[in-house]
Amino acid sequence: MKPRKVPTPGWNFEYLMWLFTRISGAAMLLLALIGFVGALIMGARYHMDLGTLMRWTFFPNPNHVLNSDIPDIAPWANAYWQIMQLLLVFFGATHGFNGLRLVLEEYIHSWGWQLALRLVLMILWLITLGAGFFLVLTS
Amino acid sequence: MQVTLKIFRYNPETDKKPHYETYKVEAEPTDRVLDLLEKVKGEQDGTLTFRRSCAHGVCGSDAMRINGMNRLACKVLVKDLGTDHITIEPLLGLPTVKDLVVDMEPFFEHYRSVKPFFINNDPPPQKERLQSPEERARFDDTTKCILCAACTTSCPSFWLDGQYVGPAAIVNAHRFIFDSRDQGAEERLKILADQFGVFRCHTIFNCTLACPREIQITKAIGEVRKAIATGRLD
Amino acid sequence: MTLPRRVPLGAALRYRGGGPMWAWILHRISGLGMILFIAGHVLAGFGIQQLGGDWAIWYNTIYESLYFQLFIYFCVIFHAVNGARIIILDTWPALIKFQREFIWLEWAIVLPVYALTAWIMIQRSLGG
Amino acid sequence: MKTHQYDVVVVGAGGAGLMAALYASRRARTAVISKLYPTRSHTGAAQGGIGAALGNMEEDHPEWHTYDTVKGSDYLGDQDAIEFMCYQAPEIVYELEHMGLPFSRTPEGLIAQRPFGGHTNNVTGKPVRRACYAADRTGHMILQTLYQQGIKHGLTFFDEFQMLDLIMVNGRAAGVVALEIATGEIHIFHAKAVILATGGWGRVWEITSNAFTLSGDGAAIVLRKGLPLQDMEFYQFHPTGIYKLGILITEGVRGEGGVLINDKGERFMDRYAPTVKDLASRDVVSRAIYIEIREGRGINGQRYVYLDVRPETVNKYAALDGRTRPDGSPYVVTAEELLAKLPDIIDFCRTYLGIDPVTEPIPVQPTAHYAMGGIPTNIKAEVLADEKGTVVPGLYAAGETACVSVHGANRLGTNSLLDIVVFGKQAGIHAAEYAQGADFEPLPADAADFARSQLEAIRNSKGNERIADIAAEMKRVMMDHVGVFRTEEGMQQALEKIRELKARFKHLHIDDRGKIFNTELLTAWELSNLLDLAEVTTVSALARKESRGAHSREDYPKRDDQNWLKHTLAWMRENGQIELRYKPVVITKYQPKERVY
Ligand SMILES: Cc1cc2nc3c(=O)[nH]c(=O)nc-3n(C[C@H](O)[C@H](O)[C@H](O)COP(=O)(O)OP(=O)(O)OC[C@H]3O[C@@H](n4cnc5c(N)ncnc54)[C@H](O)[C@@H]3O)c2cc1C
Ligand code: HEM
Ligand code: SF4
Ligand code: F3S
Ligand code: FES
Repeated sequence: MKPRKVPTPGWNFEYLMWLFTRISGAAMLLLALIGFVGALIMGARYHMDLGTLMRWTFFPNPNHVLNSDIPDIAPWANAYWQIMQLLLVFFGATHGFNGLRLVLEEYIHSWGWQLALRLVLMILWLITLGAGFFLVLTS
Repeated sequence: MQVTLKIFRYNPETDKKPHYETYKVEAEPTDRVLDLLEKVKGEQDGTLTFRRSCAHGVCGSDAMRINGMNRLACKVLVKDLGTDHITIEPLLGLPTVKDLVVDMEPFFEHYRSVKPFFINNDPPPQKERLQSPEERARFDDTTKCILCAACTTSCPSFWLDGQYVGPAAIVNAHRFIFDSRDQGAEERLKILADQFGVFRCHTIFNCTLACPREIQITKAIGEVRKAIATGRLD
Repeated sequence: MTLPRRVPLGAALRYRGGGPMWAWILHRISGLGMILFIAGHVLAGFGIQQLGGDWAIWYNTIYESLYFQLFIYFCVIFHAVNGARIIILDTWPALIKFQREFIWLEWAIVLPVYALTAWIMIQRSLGG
Repeated sequence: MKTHQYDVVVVGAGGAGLMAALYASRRARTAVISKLYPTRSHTGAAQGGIGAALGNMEEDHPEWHTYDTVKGSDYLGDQDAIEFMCYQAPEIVYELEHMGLPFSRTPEGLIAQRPFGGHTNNVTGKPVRRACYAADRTGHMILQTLYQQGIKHGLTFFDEFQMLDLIMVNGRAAGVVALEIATGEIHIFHAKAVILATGGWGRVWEITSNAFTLSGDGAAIVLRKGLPLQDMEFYQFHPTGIYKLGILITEGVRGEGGVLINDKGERFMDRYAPTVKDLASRDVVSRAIYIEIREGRGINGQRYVYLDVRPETVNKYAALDGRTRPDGSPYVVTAEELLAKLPDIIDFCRTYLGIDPVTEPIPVQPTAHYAMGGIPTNIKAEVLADEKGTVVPGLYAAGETACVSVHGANRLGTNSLLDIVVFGKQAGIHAAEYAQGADFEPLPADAADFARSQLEAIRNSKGNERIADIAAEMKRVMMDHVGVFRTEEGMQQALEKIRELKARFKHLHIDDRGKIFNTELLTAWELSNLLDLAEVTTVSALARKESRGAHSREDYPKRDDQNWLKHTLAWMRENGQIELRYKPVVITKYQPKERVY
């Protein structure tokens, strides 16, 4: 008997976005965990309130935790945390906008509108990414 | 005991809008809900319209919403519901034709779209194609489907967008994709990887809870998705 | 002549699905909540920093309010835990036979964590 | 009114109809009309298996299958037809397998087989494993597989179209009149050949394994067209239906070792069929249960006995019988094994009885199950017009509605699924062949008038007779007097009752006078079919003064080959009178002898 054929995982948009959603979800969990632990190690328990802790967890940027009473935040602004932030921004924005697309497409059934929607979301996504990256890199 | 039935009614020839009607019937705790419907139709109101055939859960005619959940009327006993107030409504997400009867065409269209038939273009042997009991067991669960539509019409994803092929179609594709004798897995997986295929499933489980054949539908969908993602059947 | 197939929201919500159906609804709400919050937040941050727009400050005051914060924390915690559940089930379909247990486990994680968070937040906000 | 034209029109989409359509469509434009979505046909309810002497488990031969079927039929089956079917069996089972049917498998990967009542090793007389099965869902798998093939080959389906009448022109079939249930519109299907595969009519009786929709439409329509029905007195009662509900518990349960137990805890089949015991043929077992009940040995004096398939009971009696596995080891079952082989049965018991068959016995009683009689046909599935074998050109019948006759006075389990695929295939092949050489008969202008007038009469009927009441009275009287045991007096009573009900039928109370999905109207129309069939059954049974197979008369307890080794043909004349004539049984190899199990 011939071996049964299965398509090799292809460049199918729906499949890739589905996969990306899972991977980015898992990645964000991991990044958040690292950020959270990182913040604690750095003394967040004594110097930050919960909101600030969370801000650090999800966006480990010294500017972002300005209103904490950490004495000296300058050393935190290193490349390591910047990469963490970039990844988080990228995953979060992409995962989120794709999620938004999925949700809206379930309500919009005409092709034309779906296309328009994708364009609008794409633009918003790029702007958000741009703004996010800008914030990370300039602070 | 006396049971109160609240039934969704809609007659396209006379009604602009659907309404509910209430009937009281005498029932045994072991009566099927289908028996009560027959009783109402036979004794009180001959216009009440619903589908039924086998009366024991093997033909898939009488899927409907019973107390808010998709069930086969012939497979729910009064005592299983734990109340003497029973609300009966048609399936969601398919057009209602009359009372509890819905138009099944969109459902079967999706079913047909996944090539739900055996594909093997090799010349068959003299006798049977061999298959081990383990290979046979691999897809046993999904061979049980009776196309009652309880699953697809319980799926919020399908409610939102009727273009989603729905769990029943995926179940029937699964039945062949995992059959060791079949060679059509590639075609089917391509169809199911499409925008309205398996990735529309959000693991909501309503389908699995509704299936009167107790098919592990969400699991089957997961296995199909995994086959698409990994390019392997195991 | 037939009734349309569209499912009204009321009917959809009255459907007696199981725990996973509610989890999905919350997942959707929380996902949307977060993306709107974060996109807004990033844009507002950018706005304050670069443009100094009033709208950005106005937006900031809304989401810094306690109620909004409480909502967003719920979104984050629930979405993360539920997302993890979905990823696990999608990766290992064989585990689906424990789906009920997964739902229990999920709430067993979400509720205490959220309760603690909310408690701390309310304490802090009362304390000033 | 819409008119369609097809070379071949198949009515019914159960196993027989679908098989016929698959074959007809290879050579002719074919349409299938069915009042149910095809997958809801009652073929899907069949559980136990399809008989074929594959010999996958142990020695077996089509010849043995032939002999068992002849014997099972109480020598009323036509032996040429039986031989044809049993020799076709292995080939057609392989054909189904090649279509993808998921049979259960042996460890070697072959199609698995189990024992069934009446199927024996002709040398030893012991049960032989001949029923090819897919768990206890064999019919479901056959129906699904054939429907899937129908989709694959692009068959044209008219789903939820109910045939109301057959169009006959110059003594030939010219099409059918059907109602589109969803709209209430009448359609005419103009055809060169018509295949009827509309299934049985178990709904004549109160306790039945049959679906609500099995109302014998095809047979009743043929009867009204002035054509005869054959052997209507032979109606099979399956011994094990769930008490009161009639839901079938497959013979496969006894095949796996289940035994029948009376109130005293006796395995009473020992007394009635000392060799094969619980696996004797159905008429024998049904009568045994009836006698036990009548003699007060029903459970707690009620009208049922126990079917016991608890592993401990199975193993105890298997040891007493000396039953062994194919490898010679003693036959021992476990609860898990039963769960795997009989999942649906166990589910039925849990759902409807709230009991678990592996820990509790199942209350059962005989249930009306299968029509051995029906529209007379020959081996090519051509419908016959009289006792001389005159063929009705262009008209074919197959499946339970037809009578070839391979089942004679009593059908063996697993032979019906075989019958529907074998003769469904024949019908398809021959109808297509006929259609290729024939022209369309011109349609008469009034083709749909009779059907329409029948419906209008019901729709406009003014009275206070409830459909459900008439149906209930018919079922009760048929169950009591034209059931497992029959007497002259009882059947006379039944006949009078049915005639009274037919008169009352003219004064129906109808609530729904609409067009769209008017199931009340159709239920009433189906009831008129059931009443006609009940009457023909009773008249045929009254005339036959002997006991043979399923027809068991207390006033004539012996089989009488001298006078009654012949088929009954019954006509319904214009004035409503029923006329009976007879035709000989085809006997080739096996001379009738006494039937003991
Ligand atoms: C519970 C049960 C278990 C059984 N188990 C076994 C078994 O194990 N082995 C075995 O060999 N046999 C078994 N049998 C018997 C066997 O299943 C049936 O005899 C056989 O399936 C009949 O098939 P069919 O194609 O003739 O009719 P069906 O499958 O009954 O189909 C009838 C078709 O005709 C259509 N129809 C009817 N009237 C009309 C109309 N007026 N207009 C249009 N369409 C119409 C219906 O829609 C349906 O599609 C069992 C039967 C029952 C009830
Ligand atoms: C913390 C880690 C996160 C995990 C583990 C996670 C996981 C997931 C998963 C698995 C899905 C797919 C659900 C489905 O297919 O039904 C999903 C959807 C979604 N996520 Fe996340 N996510 C996370 C963070 C986020 C963040 C930060 C946002 C917002 C920016 C977000 C927004 C969304 C949206 C909008 C959806 C679509 C919802 C839907 O389709 O119903 N997620 N998430
Ligand atoms: S999978 Fe279950 S619920 Fe869905 S159609 Fe099949 S039997 Fe019905
Ligand atoms: S309900 Fe729907 S979303 Fe998936 S798990 Fe079932 S198909
Ligand atoms: S009537 Fe057949 S499934 Fe309920």
